[in-house]
Amino acid sequence: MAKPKIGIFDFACCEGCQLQIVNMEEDLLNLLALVDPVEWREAMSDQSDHYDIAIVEGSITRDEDAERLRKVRESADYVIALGACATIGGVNKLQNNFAIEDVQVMVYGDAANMPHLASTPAQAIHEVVKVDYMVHGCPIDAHELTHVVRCLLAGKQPVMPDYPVCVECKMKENGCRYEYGEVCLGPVTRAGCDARCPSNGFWCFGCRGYVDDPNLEAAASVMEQYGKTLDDLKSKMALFGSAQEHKL
Amino acid sequence: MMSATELSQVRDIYLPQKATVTEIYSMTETEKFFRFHLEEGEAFDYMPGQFMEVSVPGFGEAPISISSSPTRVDKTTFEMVIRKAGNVTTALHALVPGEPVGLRGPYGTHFPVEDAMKGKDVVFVCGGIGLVPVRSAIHYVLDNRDQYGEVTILSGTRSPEDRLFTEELYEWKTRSDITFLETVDKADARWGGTVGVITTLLKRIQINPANTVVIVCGPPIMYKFVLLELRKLNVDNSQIYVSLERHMRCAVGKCGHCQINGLYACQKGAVFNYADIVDVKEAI
Amino acid sequence: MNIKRVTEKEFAAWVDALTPKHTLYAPQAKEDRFAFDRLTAGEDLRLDYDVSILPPKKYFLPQKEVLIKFDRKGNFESVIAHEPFVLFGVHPYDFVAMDQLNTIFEQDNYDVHYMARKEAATVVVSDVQVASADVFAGCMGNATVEDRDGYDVLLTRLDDGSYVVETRSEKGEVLTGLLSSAVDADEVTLQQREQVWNRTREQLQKHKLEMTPEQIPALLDKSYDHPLWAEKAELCHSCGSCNLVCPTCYCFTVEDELNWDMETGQRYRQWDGCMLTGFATVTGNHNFRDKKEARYRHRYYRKGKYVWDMIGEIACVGCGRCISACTTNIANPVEVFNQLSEEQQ
Amino acid sequence: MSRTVDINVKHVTRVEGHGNIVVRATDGVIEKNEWQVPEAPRYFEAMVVNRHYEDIQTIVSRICGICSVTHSLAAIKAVEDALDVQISQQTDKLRILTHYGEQIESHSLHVGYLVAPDLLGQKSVVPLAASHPDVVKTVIAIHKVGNAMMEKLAGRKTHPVRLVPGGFAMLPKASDLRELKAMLEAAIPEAKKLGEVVHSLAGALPDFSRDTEYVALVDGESYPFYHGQIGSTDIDKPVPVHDFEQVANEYVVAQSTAKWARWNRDSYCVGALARFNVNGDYLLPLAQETAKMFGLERGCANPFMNNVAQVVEIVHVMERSLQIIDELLTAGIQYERPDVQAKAGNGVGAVEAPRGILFHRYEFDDKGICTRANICIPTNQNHANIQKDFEAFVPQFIDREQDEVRLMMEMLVRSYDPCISCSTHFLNVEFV
Ligand SMILES: Cc1cc2nc3c(=O)[nH]c(=O)nc-3n(C[C@H](O)[C@H](O)[C@H](O)COP(=O)(O)OP(=O)(O)OC[C@H]3O[C@@H](n4cnc5c(N)ncnc54)[C@H](O)[C@@H]3O)c2cc1C
Ligand code: SF4
Ligand code: SF4
Ligand code: SF4
Repeated sequence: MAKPKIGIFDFACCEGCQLQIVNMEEDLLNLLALVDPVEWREAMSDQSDHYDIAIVEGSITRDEDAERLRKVRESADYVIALGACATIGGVNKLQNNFAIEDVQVMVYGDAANMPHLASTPAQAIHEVVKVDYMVHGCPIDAHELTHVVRCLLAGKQPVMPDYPVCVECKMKENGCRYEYGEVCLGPVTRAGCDARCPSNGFWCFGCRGYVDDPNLEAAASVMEQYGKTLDDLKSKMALFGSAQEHKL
Repeated sequence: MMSATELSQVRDIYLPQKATVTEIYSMTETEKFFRFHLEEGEAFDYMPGQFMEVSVPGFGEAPISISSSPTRVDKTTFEMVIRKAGNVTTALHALVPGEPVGLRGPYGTHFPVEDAMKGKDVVFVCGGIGLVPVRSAIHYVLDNRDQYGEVTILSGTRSPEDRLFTEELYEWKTRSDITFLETVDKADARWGGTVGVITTLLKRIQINPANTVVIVCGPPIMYKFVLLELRKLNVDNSQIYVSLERHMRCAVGKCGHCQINGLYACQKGAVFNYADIVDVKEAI
Repeated sequence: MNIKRVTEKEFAAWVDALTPKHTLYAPQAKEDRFAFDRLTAGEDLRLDYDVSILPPKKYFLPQKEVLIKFDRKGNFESVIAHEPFVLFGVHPYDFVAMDQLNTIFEQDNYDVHYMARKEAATVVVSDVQVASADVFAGCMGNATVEDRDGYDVLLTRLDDGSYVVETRSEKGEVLTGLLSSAVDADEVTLQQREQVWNRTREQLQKHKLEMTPEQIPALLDKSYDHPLWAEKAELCHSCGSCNLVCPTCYCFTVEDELNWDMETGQRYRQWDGCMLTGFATVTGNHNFRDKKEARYRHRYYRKGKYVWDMIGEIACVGCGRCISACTTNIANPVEVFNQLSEEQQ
Repeated sequence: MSRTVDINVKHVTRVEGHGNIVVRATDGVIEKNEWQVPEAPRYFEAMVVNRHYEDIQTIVSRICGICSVTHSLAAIKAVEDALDVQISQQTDKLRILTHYGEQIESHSLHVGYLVAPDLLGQKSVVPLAASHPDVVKTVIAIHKVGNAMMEKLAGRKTHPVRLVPGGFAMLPKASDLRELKAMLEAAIPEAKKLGEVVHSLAGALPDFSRDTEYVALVDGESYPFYHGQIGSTDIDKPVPVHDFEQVANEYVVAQSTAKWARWNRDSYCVGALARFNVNGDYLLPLAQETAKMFGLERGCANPFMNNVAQVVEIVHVMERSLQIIDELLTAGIQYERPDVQAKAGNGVGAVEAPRGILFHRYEFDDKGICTRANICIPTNQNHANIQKDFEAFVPQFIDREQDEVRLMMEMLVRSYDPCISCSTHFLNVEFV
């Protein structure tokens, strides 16, 4: 691919994943040597109507956003979902635990019915359009994004790990959070983050989504042994788990 | 303790040698034929049934069987047939003549063309891409035809379009000093031959079990059925050789991926005497 | 070669003298656990560690290691590290494990990447001062290593805080040469050391193996179809923690990566684990060990039989790391072997 | 022939989140002149309901990637307030240091990546990197220090994980602090350089002033970001943070998914310029010097000077960070683990986000489960002020070229460093 045109788009999210691109500092210049950003609202004023690669951040929470996303999809050869909001719905899906009308009243009170506040349950990008590649994480790791971009440029399929975070956590030589009496989602969460949270003394809250075949029963069965309850586990899984805790 | 200079003399088992693609063409929709030529350095001594690690820099390495026979090409040339399956093989398919690859090897055991097969009747049973490594042994045997007894080649593919080396198949078919039988799982309008899985061919041949060596190579599911048929034909397990594929990352007995129970397939295989693995539970 | 008795103070001064001269990797506190890390100040040394989170094998077989540099024109070049370093304070069971890996990486196909590190290392073994919660090296015959070879210095702390420092090789002498002022160990000292060893062998049995280690291969020979594998594996996350913390595990994967220039890159190897779901998967998604119980069983066979068949050693040294690492509590080798043996009778 | 101006900037670029500018005028008569916020609404106050106290900061950090440390800290302070948790001095200092990291990161991002292109006549930092590589390198050097502080202290650049109720999930090592110290020392000259660049371009900032109320945290002895009560240029006696709802009177307007706020006047302003106007006397020497260089004095009512105040603040927090690091190194890092017990309670946390004062309030039941939340965000507090600025600013140059009008208005919006995705949720709605 000759210097591909890249567009970066954001939907409901904190824009922290885009920020990781800016945070690449000098490496950003390396990236710019390989790709040609033609649209990136947060950082530049230009716009375009074709993209070799569209990088999409955020969840879809309104019909008009779904429409905008479809347009992006139509104008792009590859779509990369960037970060947890885009790949699994992220924290946005917490709102799906409530009826949308209730959430609106909770937040906007009497104004909840104003038309411009209309919204739908949060969806990940792939629930609306076809996604070619996912860069997981909340926020993403810029190295992973650039790895994916470099692979795509080389014509190589980037390999996404399907083993749990524990693998990387062990390699980082951490004491396991369970030994501290905490509930960690590492054993069921897809690796690729270098176990960032456990390596900083914090349990894994599952921002990369689950491995293909998570053993949730195993996770549940050991709660008592650590002085925890099933509800403790469920409440951790609820944070990024796209309501998968309901499977337990 | 070895000094730095001493260590630098030691051969790095992971270091590929540069080679060039000298020929490449499509054989089927998913398989391409390759001829690689070693650029410099030593020639690799190899025997039929062995494999090499083929590198495309940036994409990785894959174990690939040598399909040519040392009786036909010099030891700096290797013919291979590669199925497009993932990153490395897709990158290989994208190469054009003159482009570089890396080669290291040869690795693994080989078909007993120089020992157990000598003087015996030989039956080759090949399923699909399993023909690729066996072709090396077939060439070897045909080039030393007088040293073996009856030679029978059985080949099965999914469909007529999946047939590899069609010209050679035609040549084998027309040779009078060997028996060649072929079948496809699913025929098309032009196919006039046998239809059915490979075991149907086994039922059609006569063998002298005491004096026959059987070589089996094909996809994982093929082995069970073929071996069952061979048992019916009273072929002793020690007369049967199978070539088994496993996930490999190093091909030098370290990485652990290819282990079949305790056996490293890259070292004790890929060609196994069936008697040695009949009790190895993960083998077949 | 020589055995010295070194006072606590002399010992500390010795370590202080070593740190600026050598690249030392030694056990240190990591939060409230212990890990081997570069030692820059003698006061950070913690020879009273119970167990390091990862075994010191990481210095011979790093978590991720570049093997080859390449460019896309087909030039390949080996990357081999051989900067000398001192592995200081290795526990006996970890030394036994290292020794095993040395054999495996040396024999058949000499792995120059591993061996270069091994050759560059000076290994200082330190007898265990504090037993970890799950250690059972005492049952495996690996609580002490006085009758083994292959390391350079052996440290044993006596009850009064002084150390017996035994130099076992020329490499070791380079380090212990700085201890010239210390006295040679007398008969009494050696007896005291003997007592420490006896005690250690007793203490490092937090789990009790109901057989001798040499009986394990035969036991496994008979246990392939035992229901235990499926029962235990039910709770397995396929998380590989038990593999990754194990001093005798050495499986790895190899990958290529391209640099920013898209022209050059490197081939690296990285730890892998046979407990991970895709470990034995080949093209076409055929997984030769697709059931959890098959992977679970494989690990125990690796530990108790396959390596034994290869080099005549049990590939479990009794460090107990896998026991603590497994969040669902199913990775205890002693429990598995005992249960298999009970149910054989 | 009548002359019309018809500006419809859908989604102002180079700001965080989605905001629109709509101006319509015929022959100099302004018919419409609006700052609109159409960002997709997010429902954080609902999302934290039913969640455990120890998960609150993890959730609300995701309100905003650019000020995730600030949101985490506000939430943690509120939780600790509700649960009566005492924290150590070490924790306090480390948190302030982390928070400074975010001020440096966010301010340099804003001034360097988002505003500098305007001042240097470029459309974004991408061509700027080619046209003014030195400027971009300076910005990167400063930006990196801010990120390094957050990464070393909070575990990550964005969405901290070490910041938890009761203290730190993991403590930095002394060597980490020494590394940061060296980085900061090297960065102060870079910060001065940035000040000089901005100063040389300050002439490009429009000369526009509109008197308004400025609101910031005050403690009467320093230039606070993390502690303090609510102060204002309009009143003398500060208001306790527990009463923040009396200050930030929020109301919904049709042009925005985010709400507006007012206190002693129709609108008020928060952010770097507000902090400077309220606390400017407490700046450390180097920062004082920097302010002087720009001629920035308390009482400045030019919103464009917010960019300058940000540069001054970068210098101030760098100076202060060095002092704190020395204090921590002298005392030595003590190993401690957070100790928090669940109980029922209601707590408030107030901290200064880079773009202004931020309030979080939570209520917990006796199991530590959140039952109610209220979050009041700086950009919300500024929206009304931006609209009032529009109303005063636009008539002054409505007869100019439309493109020029549009650029000036975009620059005005950008000068506030609005964080729009933050601002799309609130409680206690009141209709106008
Ligand atoms: C001894 C031996 C001889 C072989 N001979 C031939 C041959 O002559 N022609 C031919 O086309 N293929 C042959 N193969 C298979 C070939 O090696 C694989 O198809 C190839 O490695 C896939 O690599 P890839 O990078 O293209 O796919 P990848 O992208 O690596 O992988 C596709 C999938 O296959 C798995 N995989 C990885 N490595 C291997 C591996 N070594 N073997 C099987 N699966 C793997 C991956 O985990 C993944 O799930 C042989 C394999 C072995 C072990
Ligand atoms: S801390 Fe979490 S990720 Fe790490 S090993 Fe333990 S369970 Fe796995
Ligand atoms: S199997 Fe477990 S106890 Fe044995 S050596 Fe490995 S980690 Fe240690
Ligand atoms: S540590 Fe436990 S759960 Fe993880 S793979 Fe090993 S046995 Fe399974």
